[in-house]
Amino acid sequence: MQMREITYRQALNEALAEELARDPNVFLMGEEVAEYNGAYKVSQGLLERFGPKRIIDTPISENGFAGLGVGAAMVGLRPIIEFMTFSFSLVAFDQVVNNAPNMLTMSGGQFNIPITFRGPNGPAHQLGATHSHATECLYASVPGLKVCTPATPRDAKGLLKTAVRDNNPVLVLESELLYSSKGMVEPAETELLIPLGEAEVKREGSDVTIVCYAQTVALALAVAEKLEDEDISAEVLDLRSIKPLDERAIYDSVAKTHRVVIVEQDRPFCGVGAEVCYRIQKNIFDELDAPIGRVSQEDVPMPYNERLEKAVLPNAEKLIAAVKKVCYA
Amino acid sequence: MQMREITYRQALNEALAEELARDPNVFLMGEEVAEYNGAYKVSQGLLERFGPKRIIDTPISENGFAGLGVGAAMVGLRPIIEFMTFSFSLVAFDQVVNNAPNMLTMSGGQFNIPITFRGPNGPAHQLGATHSHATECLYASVPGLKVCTPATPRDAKGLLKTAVRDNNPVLVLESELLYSSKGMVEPAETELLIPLGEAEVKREGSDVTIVCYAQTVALALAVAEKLEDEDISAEVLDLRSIKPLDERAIYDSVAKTHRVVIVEQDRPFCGVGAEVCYRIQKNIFDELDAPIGRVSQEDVPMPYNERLEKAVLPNAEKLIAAVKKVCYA
Amino acid sequence: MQPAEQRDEVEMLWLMLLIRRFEERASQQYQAQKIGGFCHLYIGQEAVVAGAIAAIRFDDYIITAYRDHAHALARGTSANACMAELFGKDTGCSRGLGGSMHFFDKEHHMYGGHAIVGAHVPLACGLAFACKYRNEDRVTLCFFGDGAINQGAFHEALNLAALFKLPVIFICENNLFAMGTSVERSTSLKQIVDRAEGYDIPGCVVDGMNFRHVRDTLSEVVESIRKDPHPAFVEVRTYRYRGHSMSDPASYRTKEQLEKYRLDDPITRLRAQLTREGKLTNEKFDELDKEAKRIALESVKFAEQSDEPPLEKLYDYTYV
Amino acid sequence: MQPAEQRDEVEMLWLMLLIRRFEERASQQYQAQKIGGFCHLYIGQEAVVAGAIAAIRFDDYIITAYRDHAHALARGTSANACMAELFGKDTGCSRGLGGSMHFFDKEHHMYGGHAIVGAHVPLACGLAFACKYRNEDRVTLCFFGDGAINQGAFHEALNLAALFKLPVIFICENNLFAMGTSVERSTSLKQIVDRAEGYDIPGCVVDGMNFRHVRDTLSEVVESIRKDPHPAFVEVRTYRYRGHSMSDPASYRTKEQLEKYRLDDPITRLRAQLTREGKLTNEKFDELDKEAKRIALESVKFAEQSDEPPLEKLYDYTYV
Ligand SMILES: Cc1ncc(C[n+]2csc(CCOP(=O)(O)OP(=O)(O)O)c2C)c(N)n1
Ligand SMILES: Cc1ncc(C[n+]2csc(CCOP(=O)(O)OP(=O)(O)O)c2C)c(N)n1
Ligand SMILES: [Mg+2]
Ligand SMILES: [Mg+2]
Repeated sequence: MQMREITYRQALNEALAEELARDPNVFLMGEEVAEYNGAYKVSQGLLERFGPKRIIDTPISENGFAGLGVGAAMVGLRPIIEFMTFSFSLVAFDQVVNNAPNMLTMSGGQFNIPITFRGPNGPAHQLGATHSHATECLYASVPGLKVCTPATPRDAKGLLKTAVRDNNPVLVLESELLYSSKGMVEPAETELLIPLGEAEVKREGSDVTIVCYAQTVALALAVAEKLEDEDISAEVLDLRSIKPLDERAIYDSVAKTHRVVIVEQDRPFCGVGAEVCYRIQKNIFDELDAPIGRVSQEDVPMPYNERLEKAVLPNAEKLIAAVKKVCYA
Repeated sequence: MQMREITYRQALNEALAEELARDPNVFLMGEEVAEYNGAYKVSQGLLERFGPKRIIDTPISENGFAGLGVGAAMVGLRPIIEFMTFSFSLVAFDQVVNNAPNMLTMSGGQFNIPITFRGPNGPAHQLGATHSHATECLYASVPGLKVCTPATPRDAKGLLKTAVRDNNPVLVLESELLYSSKGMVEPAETELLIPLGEAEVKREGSDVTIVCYAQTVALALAVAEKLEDEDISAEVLDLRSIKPLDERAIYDSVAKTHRVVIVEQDRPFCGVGAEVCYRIQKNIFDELDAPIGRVSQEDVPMPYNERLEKAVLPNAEKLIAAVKKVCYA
Repeated sequence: MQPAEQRDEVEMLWLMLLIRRFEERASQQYQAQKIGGFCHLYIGQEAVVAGAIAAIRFDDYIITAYRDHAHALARGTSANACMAELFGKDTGCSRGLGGSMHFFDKEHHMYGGHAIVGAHVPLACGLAFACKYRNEDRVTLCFFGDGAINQGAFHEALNLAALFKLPVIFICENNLFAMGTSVERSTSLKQIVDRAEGYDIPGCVVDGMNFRHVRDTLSEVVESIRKDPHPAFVEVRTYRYRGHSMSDPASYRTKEQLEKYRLDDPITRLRAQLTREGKLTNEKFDELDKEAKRIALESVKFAEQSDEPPLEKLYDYTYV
Repeated sequence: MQPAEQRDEVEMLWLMLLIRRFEERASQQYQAQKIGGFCHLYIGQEAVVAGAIAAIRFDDYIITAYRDHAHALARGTSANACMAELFGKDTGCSRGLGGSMHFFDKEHHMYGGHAIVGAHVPLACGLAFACKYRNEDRVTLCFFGDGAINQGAFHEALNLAALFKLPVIFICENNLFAMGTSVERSTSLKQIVDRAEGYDIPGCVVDGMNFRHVRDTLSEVVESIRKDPHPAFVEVRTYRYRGHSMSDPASYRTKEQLEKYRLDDPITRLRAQLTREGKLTNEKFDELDKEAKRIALESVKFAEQSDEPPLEKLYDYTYV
């Protein structure tokens, strides 16, 4: 099987095209997804190929079209709802956290909701406080939703395709900063499905586990390289899915390294890192040789100024310091 | 100073009345707060006393009137916005998490937002999945907000009064199930202000710390009594505020007991318990003689059936089991 | 499928009786604490759902808010399944997991039972969207209260429906109050139906105490939509005799107002019409009422005797 | 305070020039990567904000969306503070923390600069509510785009404003597009202004390429509101010459359409009017334009030379 190098954007585009071609119940809806080919060009060419019945532009009514998607899913369509960014999903919050995930329970099992919500999530570059929300912890906290956060083109394609086929509501949290990044992916004809709830060791190591996802994967890999120089062998574990969470993979790695740092793109308070930490200490306390470290955003609204924005975000310096702290603890 | 026994509802009512009387910039707005005297009668008598200019009924437009409150706060009014329940705040989520807390940063310090959002939060009794949201972890995760969760009439009065005087957005998460509960409170004329960010030891103990808040405080106290019979001395620490979090009080207690169980009314995933756990293990790892335990809701949408609802919620049995687990670890 | 004109009026009268008797029993059982949570009764508004149902086909879709017992019964959900749901039993229409506010019945095309005000209006657009997507000529009826029209979700949904020409009828059950808030205090309009103009959606007003008026108007609207899909808005003027929910004494309205509407009772009115026209005798009416009462009473027994949803299934309804 | 009629038209022409020259510089600096994030230019729409400002008092309130540079300049925020904000500098109108989409200037009653579409419309109600609460006769001007009228927040705000009779003017800057979506594809109405009817809010349409038309119409509306507080809705027909943001090639519209509007340029038009009436010479115009260019250029120097917000202050803006 000949792998090819494609962008994260292209990988998503392929996933959409393949699922649209496979199943006539799948449609894509959102702001600027059709005629404009997507604000970030993820849906490039889809209108031309699948027509306006299945690639649908909407007004700026996130709550309305998210809800429309949930309703359509009640009767068996498989909507893919694009949020131009997940910062804008906050105006549709009720539809995403109430109608999508509760319907199955409230109807006593009659209505499952096979919907995919997707779009870029998390801080991009100098977009300011309203446009930089990392929503993974908000959504992962809600029972009934699934949340995944692909970091590479291959994961982007494989997770999005799986999400569309899942019979539950799934959020695919992409990343604007990754859209143009490249990576090796199986040929277009191959059915690339990556299960939700499977983390991946992106780099093996023996001294410390760095748990990461989405934007922080590349950071973790770069830091792991640097740490080699100081004779610290870091294992980089990419969660890929936040919910379901691959506890097994986490415990296996920690049982090997006995030290953990979580590096996340969201806010610290009640974030993904906190949850991962709880589970590790709860279930393999005795494996831990040091307290678990965490590198998150600073707990402040995102400033526009570039230097301050950098200071808010996780970075190599902070991650290295955190790793060293757990290693020399 | 002669303490009196009053209900949690009455305590909130007094707090509102006192702050309305003290400062003409304070007003109360929400659904049914005026002519109906509040869906849960918290605002009983306020319309009569303060008139329709300051006690204001609204249509069912949470996003609209929450935003109206934020705008009024930009120019120095001090709105108290009642959500009939915080489950309904989810349709106003964007106003609460974007406009209220980001304004100060985005304006470079020009606009602080002295607003209070209040109302019952968390599961009540058989209200089903849409009406049982515990929102504390969602809101505490957002920088710029403050979140408190009074468990007793005294805390309800003292925290609400403090919230109204705070120059930042504060959420006072009350509890429907506590409205009719009673407790001792200072006389009405006394200025009862309880600072945000101060936990309270509601019961002293030496073997284990039970961290709790809101609805779980009474549960923790009851369990602590029962545990006496088994010679386990439990300290009950009521967080009172989720954000700011009183880390000092937590560490002091844990340094004494070396064992912790967190019992929370919200969902487990990225919940308050996860955050508290992260901080304890991070900062006083060596004090811990056992992994930290956590009792939360089960991670499922809330079912209507009473027996299933009980099975989802934290209860004495689960808490006792968790305490025993950390004690005999 | 029966065309609308031919839905038997006596049958529809019987449906209205069933709804009323069922809810009277529900009220009683709520007071006896056999039913938990919130419980909102429809008594007084029966002609709205009965008239609407008489105007559509069985395979059309309906969706409503939390005041939903009547909608399920009208759709054909059994009184047993409805009462069992209120009791939180496994035999309930939502297996005891939904409760009064969250009735669902897929088989009978009843898509809920939704308790966040206004939040189901976009769902209705989704149902209608699916029909159009599949080239089906079904219509979707979306019921909501006068209070719901001030929610953002309502607004976004109406605009989407108009823009996408969705076959959905927005039926505002204007019972003059949203809890204790009268329409004048919640909406800036003289007439609710005028709001439809803001979306170029055709609208009309119907007397909700008159079964025939509801049915006939809706039949026309349905016919027009089946020919050429588009949304429509119907403001139905009606009244609830009881408080907003079981815990509401409804002291915000006058005895006179209530009496006025009681005199205009939809059941009495249809009965009188049918009797006058020789289609119904007093004996037949009494028989119908007795039957409705019997079914309502039996539903209580059924509910009492049903099993609760098993504890082991607690985790079975979060994901499929 | 100067009554509206007397705001000097030459001064207002100069303001429009300043806005245009400032944004041309901003565009250039953005391309030179001195400015980060998103950046939305107002070029072509200058007569809207200039006309509106000419109709109000200094102590009235204004609030707008993310296409906000012009609104700050019109309010009196210095070009230096505006450019410094784009550069993310501590001397910026939001101390470099807000950026292009989040301009604020309390001193000049400019209440932002808001980047979530529609979400500032309820804030405008809050500003107006406060004025009424304090018995002040200020009006609040709330600017937003044609895309914003399909948001739930917009709807809830308009109903609240009408119900509470708030002194707020909703100014829809209809530039025919929301990003790449034309108004016909986003709104089910023939005319945007008709949506105001759905709230019983008086509305009117204004030619946004004509400074005098904007000013005169708004002056009347403002006068009526000062006498007796109420909301009003003004649809202003205008056009943006540039793409939605700096990264948008705007290929969704025709060259012809753009040319048509360019020929109707608001600056050229006001200039011609004033020249015809003998109130402006070509020399004076050139002088004004030179001055506008100088100020714009200087603002770049100022921004370049300003300090960044200090790192130590990172935590100072989360809570007071
Ligand atoms: C978003 C939201 N806000 C508030 C509530 C609480 N609530 C439930 S019903 C209701 C009144 C609704 O009135 P209306 O729409 O007229 O329907 P009716 O009860 O008259 O049938 C309110 C305020 C809710 N369920 N959802
Ligand atoms: C809730 C929300 N959804 C989407 C966006 C992304 N977005 C920013 S501007 C814009 C178009 C707005 O168009 P319009 O209101 O007409 O204003 P204009 O840009 O023409 O001035 C969109 C979709 C956003 N900022 N907020
Ligand atoms: Mg009503
Ligand atoms: Mg526009």
